[in-house]
Amino acid sequence: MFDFIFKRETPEAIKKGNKAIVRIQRFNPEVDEKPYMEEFEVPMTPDTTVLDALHHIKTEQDGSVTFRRSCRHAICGSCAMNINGSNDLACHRPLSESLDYHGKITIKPLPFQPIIKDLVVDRTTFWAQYMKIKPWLIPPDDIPEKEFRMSPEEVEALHNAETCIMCGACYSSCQVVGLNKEYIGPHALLKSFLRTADPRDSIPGERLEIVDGDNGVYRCHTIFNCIDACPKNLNPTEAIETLRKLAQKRLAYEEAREERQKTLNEPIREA
Amino acid sequence: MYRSTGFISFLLRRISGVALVIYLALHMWVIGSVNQGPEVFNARLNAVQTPIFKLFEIALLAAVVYHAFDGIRLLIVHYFDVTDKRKSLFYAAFAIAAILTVAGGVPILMFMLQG
Amino acid sequence: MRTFQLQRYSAIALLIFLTIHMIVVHYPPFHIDFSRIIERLDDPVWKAIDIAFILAVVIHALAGSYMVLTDFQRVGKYKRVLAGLAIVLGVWAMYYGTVTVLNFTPPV
Amino acid sequence: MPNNTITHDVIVVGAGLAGTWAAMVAAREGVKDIGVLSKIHPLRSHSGAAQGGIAASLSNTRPVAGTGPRGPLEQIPPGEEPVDSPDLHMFDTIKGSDWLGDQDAIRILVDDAADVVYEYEHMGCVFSRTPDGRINQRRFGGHSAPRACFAADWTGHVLLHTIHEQALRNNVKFYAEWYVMNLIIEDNICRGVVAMDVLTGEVHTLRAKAVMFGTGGYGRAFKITSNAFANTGDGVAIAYDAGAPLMDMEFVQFHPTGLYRHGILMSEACRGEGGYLINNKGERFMEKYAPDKMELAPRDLVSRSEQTEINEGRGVMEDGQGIFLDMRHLGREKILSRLPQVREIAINFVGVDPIDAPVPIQPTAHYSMGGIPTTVDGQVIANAAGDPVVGFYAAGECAAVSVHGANRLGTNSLLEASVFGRRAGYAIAEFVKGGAQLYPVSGDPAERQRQRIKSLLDRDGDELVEHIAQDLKSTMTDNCGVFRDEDRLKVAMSDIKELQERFKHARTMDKGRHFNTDLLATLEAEHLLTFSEVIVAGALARTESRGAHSRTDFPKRDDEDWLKHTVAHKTDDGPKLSYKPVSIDWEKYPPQERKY
Ligand SMILES: Cc1cc2nc3c(=O)[nH]c(=O)nc-3n(C[C@H](O)[C@H](O)[C@H](O)COP(=O)(O)OP(=O)(O)OC[C@H]3O[C@@H](n4cnc5c(N)ncnc54)[C@H](O)[C@@H]3O)c2cc1C
Ligand code: HEM
Ligand code: SF4
Ligand code: F3S
Ligand code: FES
Repeated sequence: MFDFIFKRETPEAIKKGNKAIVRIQRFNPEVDEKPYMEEFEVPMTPDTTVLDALHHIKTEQDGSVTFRRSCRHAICGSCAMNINGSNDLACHRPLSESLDYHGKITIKPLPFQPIIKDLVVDRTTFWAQYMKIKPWLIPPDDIPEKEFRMSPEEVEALHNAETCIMCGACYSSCQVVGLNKEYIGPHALLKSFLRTADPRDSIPGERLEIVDGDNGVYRCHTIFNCIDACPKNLNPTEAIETLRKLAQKRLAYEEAREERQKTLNEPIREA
Repeated sequence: MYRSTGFISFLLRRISGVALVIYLALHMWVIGSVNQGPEVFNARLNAVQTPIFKLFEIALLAAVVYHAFDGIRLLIVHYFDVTDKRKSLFYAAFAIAAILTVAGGVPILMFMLQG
Repeated sequence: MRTFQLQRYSAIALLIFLTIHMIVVHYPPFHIDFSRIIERLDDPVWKAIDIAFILAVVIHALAGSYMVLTDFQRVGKYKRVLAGLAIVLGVWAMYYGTVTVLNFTPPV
Repeated sequence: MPNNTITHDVIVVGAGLAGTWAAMVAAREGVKDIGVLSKIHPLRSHSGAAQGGIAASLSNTRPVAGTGPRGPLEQIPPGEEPVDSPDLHMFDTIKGSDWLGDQDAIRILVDDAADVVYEYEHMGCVFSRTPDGRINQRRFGGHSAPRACFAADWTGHVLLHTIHEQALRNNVKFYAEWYVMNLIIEDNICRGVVAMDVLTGEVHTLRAKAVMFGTGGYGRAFKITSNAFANTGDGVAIAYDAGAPLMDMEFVQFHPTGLYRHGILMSEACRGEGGYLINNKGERFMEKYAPDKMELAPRDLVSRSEQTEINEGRGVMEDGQGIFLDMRHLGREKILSRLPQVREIAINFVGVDPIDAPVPIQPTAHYSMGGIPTTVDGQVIANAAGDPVVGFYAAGECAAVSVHGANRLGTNSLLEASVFGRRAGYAIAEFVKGGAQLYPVSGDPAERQRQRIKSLLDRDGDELVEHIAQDLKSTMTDNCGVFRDEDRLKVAMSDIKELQERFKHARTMDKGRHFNTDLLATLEAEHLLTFSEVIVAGALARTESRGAHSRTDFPKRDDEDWLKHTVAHKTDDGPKLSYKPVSIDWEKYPPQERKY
C-alpha cells in the first residue's frame, strides 16, 4: 500500500518482467512450530498464472510446497488462497498483475481456518455449515413426466447463487467467521438462498427456519468482504438480505410457494 | 486480513457503539442524581465538566455522528438493493460524519479555550 | 422479534429522538441552561417523549452489547445468561430512568 | 484381519457424475452402507468443468424456418412436429463413433437420455429455459438437431453439485481426499481397495461386497490438455494392474478449441452458438473439410483440419501453432448470456475479450474413449469373451461400454456418465441385496502399498519425477497425438519404455507423510506410464484410421480387419492385445462412409 514511499531498487529481470518473486507462507505442523515466509524466484511470461508459478516452484524447486488445485480454470474451487491480502483463485489470476513494486507476490492460506500444511487449510467447519442448511433440493411429491416449468426469469434469478463453486474465498474473508465458526457463513447462506428461491423446492419454510437464527442471517454484519472476495463475482450479501426479509414473512412465502407449485407443470404463459 | 471499507466500517461501528454504551451509563449516573439533591448532582456534574471531558465530548460527538450515519447506511443497505455501491456509501457516511464532527467540534473547542 | 429487528427499530427511533434531543438540549450551543430543561420537563408530553427516548436507547444499547458479546464463539454458550442479564438490566434502567424523569425536581 | 481395515457394502471410487450417480441410486434403492472415495473433494471432480451441455432428444427447440443450419433457434410450439428422436440421436452417435460404438449400449444411452435429464431437473438442476419454461437446447457438433440441454456454459457444474447434494441427502458417506492405490481382485472376484488418507498419509484396506470405479479420464498423459490435474487415469491403471483388461485405449479425443498454449477448453458451445474458425489468411477453412457442417463437424474431423492448417503453415500466433476462434459476430449480448464463463476464461488466460477480438486456440487432448470394458449394467468384463469380474463395476469416462467407439460426440459423455452411472447403481443395489458376500482378502494388501510408498520416498536419484512425467507428455503429444504413424508410434513406445526405467530411480522431493501431494504426483506419474504404454500399443497395432485414431500411413478406415475393439491385458512383457467384436445392428445401422 505504501510501496510508492518505500520504493527500492528493483532487480533487472523483474523490471523487465520475466521474473517474479513469490513469497509463500510455509507451515508443516509435523516439523514447524509456527508459520514462516519463504521466497522463490520464478520465470514469468504475460500469461503465467499464480497457479503456474506455484507449480513451477513445486515441480522444480521445492516439492514440499503444498496447495490444492485441480481444474485450473476457476470452476472446481480447489485453489482459493490469500494472495496479497485478499482471497482469490490462484488459477485464474495473472501473475504479472499481482506483483508489487519489488516484483513480489505474497501468498498465504485462506484465513480463519486451521492450516493443514502450507496453503492447505482444514475446511471442516466450512462443509459442516454447508450440510447444516440442507443444500439439496426437495421437490414436490407430484413429479411430472417431463420437466417442471420455470420461466427464464426465474432461472435468471438463481444465477447469482447457482455458479458458486464452494471455493470458500468468501467464508475466509468474513471477519464474523473469524470470530465465530458457528455462523453459517456466506457460502452456505448463498446456497440456502438458491434452494429457498427455487420454485421447485417444497420446504422453503423449513429452510428459512434454519437460517432465521442467531447464527444464521442475523450474525452477518454486512461487512461485504464476501462480495469483494468472490472470484465468481457473486453477491452473498444480497442473498442474505433477501433471506432476512423472507424469514420475516415466512408463512406468506410458504403459501406463495404452494400456490406457485400448483402451476409448476403448466407452460409459462408468454407475454 | 481483510482491511476493506466494510471491515473498517464494522470496526468503527463496534467501537463507537460500545463507547456510546459506556457514555450512556455515565450519563445516567450523572443525570439520575438530579433527584438526590443538588450537592450530589453538582458534584457529579463537576466531575464531568473538566477540560479533559470537553475533549471526550468531541470524541463522543464523533462517535454518535459516525454511528448514526453508519446506521443509516446499513438501513439503506437492508432495504434497498445497493450492494454495488457499498464503497461509495461508506465514504459518503464517513464524510458526512467527519464534516458534522468538525462543525460541532470546533465550537466546543473554542468554548473550552475561551473558558 | 429478534435482537436484530429490535436493534433496527430502536435505531430508527433513536435517529428521531437523538435529532430532537440535539436540537432542544444542545441548541443553541454552550447554554446548558437548566431553566430550559426545567421548563420542558414540566410538560407531560416532554416527559413521555423522554421516557420513550430512554426506552429506545436502553433497548438499543443492550441489544447491541448482547450482539457484540455473542459474536465471540466462546461467549455464545452463555447466550441465555446474557439475555437474562440484559432483561434485568433493561428493566432496572427503565425503572431508574422513568423515576428520574417523572420525579424530576429542579435542583435549586 | 489386518489393521486399518474398513468395510462397507459398496465402495465407489470417484465422485464425479458416474460415481455419485451410482452411490446415490444404490443408497436410494436401500443399500445403507456406501462409502465413496475421491482423491479430491467430490465437488472438485472434473465433471464440474464440463461446459457445453448434456444430450437428450427432448425436441424443445428447432431452427427458425428458413434460416439454415446455423441460424437462430426457437422453442417448438406445443403440438407441433418434434425435430428430434432417440433414433436420430442414435444414428448421430453411431456415425460419430465411426461405427466402433456398441449399438446395444448406444440404444440404452439414447433411450434413457430424456429420463436422466428430467431426473436432474427434478432434483434441482437449474437448466436454462425456453420462454414457455422448458429446458433450453442448443446445437452441438455432430448432432443433427439442437439436442444439448444446457445451463449457460456451466452445465457440468450444476449437474455435479445437484447430484452430489442428492447423494448427501441419501446419507452416502464420502471420503474426501482419499487416494485409491490398489484394487484387490482375487480369483476374478473383486474384494476391495487399498487407499491412502491423504491428510494423514495412513494406508487402509477397504473391503466391500462390490466396488465401483468412476475415476474419470486420462487426458493428463498429454502436454496440451483440457483435463484437470486430477485426470491422471489412476482408475484405468489400477484396474489394469489388478488384472482387469482395458479396451480401445488408443482412442483419445482431441478437442479443436483448447486455449492456445494452456489447453483450457473453450466450449464447443462457442461454435454451437455460431463461432467461426479462421486461419492466418482469414479464411473459414472448414469449408474445405466439411462443407456441410462446417465448424460443427465432429471433433476429430475439426481437430484434424486445424492440425492440417497448422502443419501447412496457415496457423496463427508467433509459432504458427494456433488457430483463431472468432465469435465477434455473435454480439455482446449473446456472448454475455450464453458464454459468460468462456469469455471470462479467454480474458483471464490469454487476455482476449471474445467480444472484441478472435481467441487463439489449438487442439487439446480432451476425452478418453477407452477404458475399463463393461456391460451395459456397468459390470466389468474380464476378457474379450465377456466374462464378468464378480463385484467389480465401472462407469463414466474411465469405462468403455462403449457408446463413443472411436470418437465421442460433444454432450454425450455427461450423458454417458449419468446414464451408466445410474444403471450401475441399480445393478449394484440388486447385486448387494441379492446376497452378495464379503470375500476375505489374503495377506495384507495395505502393507504392500506401504512398502511401495516407502520405496518411492526412499529413492534418491538425481532426476525428478516431474521431469519424467513432462517427457512422457511431450512424447505422447508429439508422437501419439492428432496424427500418428508407425515411425512416430515406435518412438513413443521406446520413449515410454525408457521413461519407465528412469522412473525406477526418480526422486520425490517431499519426504513427509501427511498431505504429501508430491507423493501423489509420483503415484500418478507411475499410473501415467502404465496406461500410456497401452495407448501406444493399441495405436501401433491398429493399422487403419478410425475416428480419433488417425494414421497418416493408413489413412482409410478398414472395416474388413478393424471393426473390432482392442482389449489389452497386462503381462510381464507389456500389454497383450486381443479383440472383441462390435455390437452392430446390421439391418438398421450398417457401417457407412462417414462424411459431414
Ligand atoms: C473441459 C471439459 C469440458 C467438457 N465438457 C463436456 C460437455 O460439455 N458435455 C459432455 O457431455 N461432456 C463434457 N466433457 C466430458 C465430461 O466432463 C467427462 O467425460 C465426465 O464428466 C466424466 O465423469 P466421470 O464421473 O467419469 O469422472 P470425473 O468427473 O472426472 O471424476 C473422477 C473422480 O474420480 C476420482 N478419482 C480419480 N482417481 C482416483 C483415485 N486414485 N483415488 C480416488 N479417487 C480418484 C476423482 O477424485 C473424481 O472424483 C468435458 C470434459 C472436459 C475436460
Ligand atoms: C442515531 C442513532 C443510532 C443509529 C441509527 C444506530 C444504528 C445502529 C445499527 C443499525 C446497529 C446494528 C449494527 C450491526 O448489527 O452490525 C447498531 C449497533 C449498535 N449500536 Fe447503535 N445506533 C444509534 C445510536 C446508538 C447509541 C446512542 C448507542 C449507545 C447507547 C448505540 C449503541 C450500539 C451498539 C453497542 C451496537 C452494537 C455494535 C455492533 O453490533 O457492531 N447506538 N446501531
Ligand atoms: S460465493 Fe463465491 S467466494 Fe463464496 S464459495 Fe461461492 S464462489 Fe467461492
Ligand atoms: S463478509 Fe460476512 S458479515 Fe456478512 S456481508 Fe459477507 S457474510
Ligand atoms: S484449480 Fe480449480 S478453481 Fe483453481
